[in-house]
Amino acid sequence: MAFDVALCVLVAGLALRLLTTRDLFEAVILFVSFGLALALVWVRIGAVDVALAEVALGAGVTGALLVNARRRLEQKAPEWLEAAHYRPAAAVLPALCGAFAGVAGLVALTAPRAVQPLAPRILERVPDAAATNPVTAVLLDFRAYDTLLEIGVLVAGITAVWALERGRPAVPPAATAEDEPVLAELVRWIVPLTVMTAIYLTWLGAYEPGGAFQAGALLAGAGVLMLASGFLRPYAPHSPVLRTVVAAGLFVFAAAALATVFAEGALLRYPAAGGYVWVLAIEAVLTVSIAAILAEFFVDVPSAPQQASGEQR
Amino acid sequence: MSMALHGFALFLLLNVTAGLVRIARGPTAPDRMLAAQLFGTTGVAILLVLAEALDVRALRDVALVFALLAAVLAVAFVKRGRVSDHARRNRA
Amino acid sequence: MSDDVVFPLLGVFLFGVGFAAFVGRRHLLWKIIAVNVMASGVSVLLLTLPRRAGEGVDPVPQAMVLTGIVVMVAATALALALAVRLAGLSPGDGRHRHTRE
Amino acid sequence: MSDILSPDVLLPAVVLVPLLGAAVAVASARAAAATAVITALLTAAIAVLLGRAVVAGGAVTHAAGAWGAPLGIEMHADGVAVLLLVVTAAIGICITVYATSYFRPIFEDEEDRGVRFFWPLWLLIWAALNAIFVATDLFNLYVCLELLTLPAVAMVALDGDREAVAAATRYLLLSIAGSLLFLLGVAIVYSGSGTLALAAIRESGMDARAAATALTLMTTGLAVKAALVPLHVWLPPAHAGAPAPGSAVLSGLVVKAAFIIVLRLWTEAFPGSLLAPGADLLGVLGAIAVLWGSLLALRQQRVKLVIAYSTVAQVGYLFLVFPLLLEAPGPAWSGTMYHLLSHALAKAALFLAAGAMLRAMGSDRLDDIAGVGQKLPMTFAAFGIAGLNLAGMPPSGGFIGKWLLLTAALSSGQWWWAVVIAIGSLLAAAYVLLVLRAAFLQPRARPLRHQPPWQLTAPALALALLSVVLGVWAEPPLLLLGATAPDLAP
Amino acid sequence: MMDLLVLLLLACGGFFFLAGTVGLLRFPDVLTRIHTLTKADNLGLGFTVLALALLADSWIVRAKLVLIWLLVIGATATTGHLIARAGLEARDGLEGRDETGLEARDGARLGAGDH
Repeated sequence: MAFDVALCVLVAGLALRLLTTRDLFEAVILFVSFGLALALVWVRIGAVDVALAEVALGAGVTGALLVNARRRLEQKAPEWLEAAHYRPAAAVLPALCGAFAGVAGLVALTAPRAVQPLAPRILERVPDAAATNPVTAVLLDFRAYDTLLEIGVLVAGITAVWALERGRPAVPPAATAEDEPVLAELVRWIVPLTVMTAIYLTWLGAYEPGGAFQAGALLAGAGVLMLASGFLRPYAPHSPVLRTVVAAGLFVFAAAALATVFAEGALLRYPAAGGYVWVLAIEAVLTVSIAAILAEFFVDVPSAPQQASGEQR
Repeated sequence: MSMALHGFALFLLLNVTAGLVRIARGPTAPDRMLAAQLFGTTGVAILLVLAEALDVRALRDVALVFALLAAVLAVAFVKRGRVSDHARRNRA
Repeated sequence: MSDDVVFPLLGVFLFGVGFAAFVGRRHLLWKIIAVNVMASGVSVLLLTLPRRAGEGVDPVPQAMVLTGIVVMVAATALALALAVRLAGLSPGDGRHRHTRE
Repeated sequence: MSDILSPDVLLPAVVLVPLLGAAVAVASARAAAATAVITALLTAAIAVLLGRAVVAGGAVTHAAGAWGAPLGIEMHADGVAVLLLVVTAAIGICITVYATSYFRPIFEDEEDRGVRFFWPLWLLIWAALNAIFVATDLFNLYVCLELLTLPAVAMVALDGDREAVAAATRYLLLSIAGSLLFLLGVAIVYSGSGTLALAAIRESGMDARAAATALTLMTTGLAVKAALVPLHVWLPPAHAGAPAPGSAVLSGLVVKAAFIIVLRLWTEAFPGSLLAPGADLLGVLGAIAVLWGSLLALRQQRVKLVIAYSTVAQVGYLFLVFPLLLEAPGPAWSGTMYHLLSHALAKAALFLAAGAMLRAMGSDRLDDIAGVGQKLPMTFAAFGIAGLNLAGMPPSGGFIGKWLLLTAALSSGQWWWAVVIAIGSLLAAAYVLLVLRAAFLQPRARPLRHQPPWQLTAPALALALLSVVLGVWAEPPLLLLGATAPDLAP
Repeated sequence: MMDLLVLLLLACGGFFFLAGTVGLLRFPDVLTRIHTLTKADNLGLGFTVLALALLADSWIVRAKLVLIWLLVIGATATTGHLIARAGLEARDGLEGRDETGLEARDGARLGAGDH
């Protein structure tokens, strides 16, 4: 269909420009646009859950992360923006790597599909799982163990970022509505709506596209909006509240896993009666933890404006 | 009607593709921000149209999320994208 | 029919250019962007390769891609934090622990 | 309700307990150290109990969510897995004890040494290692690898000097790229076989060309993480730059985890017929690694760098298994695993000893440790004993591993690998002696800046002695290994 | 009849989206581009939403459509305002306009890169 071809051309073009441009700010904007165009690809493929996550992350956290990182680089090391850093490596190796990937991909493209695919077998069993949305059923029931480890990855990421940012500067004073009347108005409307939508998406995840990741990423987007506009003061780097919220998702999920091992004889095998409640409870905690972690990535990577940058340390 | 909606979605996509040229051309950062903004609004429209055309309700939720977060990048850019004291000192 | 080819081709393309840019560009931020493009390519392939005409999308790759996206965000955030930290350190900073005179 | 000590509980618990510990350590900085010690003891106890259960009753499988493969994910603990879990537990206990003291500031200009981040990172790494050892599912392995990589990278950067941060950055980026190659392989396998369970891939009748492509992609991706020459460049600065307990985990265990996955892909997931073409290439790369890594280790001026380059060389030995497996599967398999286990213990001991030198002298340069051998007897005893392992001398576990590999090489008529093994051992002896010579034979001893407490010396010595125990008390482990030797019949 | 109306509304929407893009590409500077873009695109989205609202089968869907439209208007108005302020300073080239907390001049210049 023409739409799909046009979409693919658009995504491919965006990727090419994104990877070849020498302007960091352009790259940031292109990267966000690339993510949004990709979300349309997911829609066309029929992966609405993925589209939702891509949009929530791409429009909110990812772009903001890059904007911030760019600014900090300019502050700390303006020479990173100079020509020497843009010198490409010898062209042979990249060409080889690209060709290697291309050949591998083409082999994959032309190879026959599985004789006995997994999808029908999974879909057949979804009614026995703890959620009717097949994707949520896979994430929180069939392959819940993966999801548990993945929350571990997020916690590892934020711990790692914290470890790098030891002794980061004091947080800036909060902005007030007088400083930014227009922005304040927007925040006043958007944030409650975002929170409501996030709750809706968390609940919806059991039946339809949605769930903890999407809701968490959306919530994190609102957090980033408030942090960036200065209406939300970041928590002190190692505030017990923040750390507890960050760790809560992993703790609750792992504890549930251990409890089910004892009570039900298998890791994250939910009780026959209340599987749905378990999933919803876990998802609710995960949503909050994921949101806190993603927003905290934003706080930490760039942290607050520094008065005397460059001289510190 | 489905044909028309699909056609409209394609039109919007081509429209946004053309607009993206502004990202590459710049010349200033605000110009690029604008082009991203165009992508945001049109993206919402495309999602809504596809939701109707493909009869997938969930796409409206995607559009809703899109709309809710439309301002984040611009705010981050304006409030945190500004450049360092270092650059200012060099200029002085 | 062409539907079944065009998206996987896009996936291969994204992975290939991402890989080439990862090796070819020296600037750290572009390396970080390049791995993200590679990841997008893999995601497209994860979702489209197992697909057959006339079937819905397999939920298992969707779950895998969701997991992969979240993992990539964590990795990207860490990579950016490292890049920023690296930019703030001049050669020889903090080396006393290994080469105390 | 299940019995707490039944293997069906122990198997998932060996992953879940360190994860829970990590969550608590993240939430509370004050309780982090105590949490880590308790978690370490618990995890080690679980590993040992699981080991006993497997020795007594055979391999254990746990189906997460009770779905069973291919719908869900299974964990599987056989003889090899249990040996890996127990060795990891031994190293884990020692590292935990060591770290309670290592991060304490002793020099006047040291501020925050980041110990409160060390604990959660370390527990996450432990959880990831255990999860990898019992994994049976391709995508599960991918997630485990990421759970391993992120904290490992942070560990490298923990000390915060520029070289370490640069090394960590390079490690992370290469590692992500490697993960993505792996993931592309996963996509191809899933599309072609309709399953993610390792054992089921072989039976799925997957197209041979696609299988070979996927295997190539995944092996390349993992070779980055296992630091196989020529993808090893990130390793020495990263392992030398991390704080000593971190280096011990990274060099002793993290690198091996990637190798274990390669080995299991080649022997379990894909048919043996795919083995032949690539095996010699991997063997050649391994041989280059042995020689090149050892030669570079000889030229280093810092103890930690010597040990780090030695890791490049010792990883090379592991990859010699591929050309040997086809002709002499028994000794090749046992020898490689034996080498892996004893090297894990020895390498951890070496890094812990180097860390003790670093704390004692404020430097690990060969010039700066000149003549201090007698003042740090425990530390250098650990270094020397662990060094025996690298050189493959009896009665160490390294001797048995290398002996079996030599046997495999000679019995299959591939004498050239035997030559590589022999030269590599000689070179290893040389670089270990280089350090010992500096410490004992050079006269001008500086005063110790700090007498390392027992927490810094005992763990290193314990691990070094354990690597010898592995050499003396070899029969039970060898029996366990023999029972799990892969079946490569095409 | 209904279909015709929907098509008409879609055509109007398309027209305004097109106008927005043309404005973005052809207008001389940031400020004029902002004006055309925010207004035209919001109108385009408005007509599209109207068309879809006619096709929708429930009031919940219609409410959601309108909510999305209002959100986009709010977001573009705010960001347009912020970008305009940044763009204004980029054009005026004033030094250190710190009372607004903005130094977009630098952002603009760096953003312009090496073109």
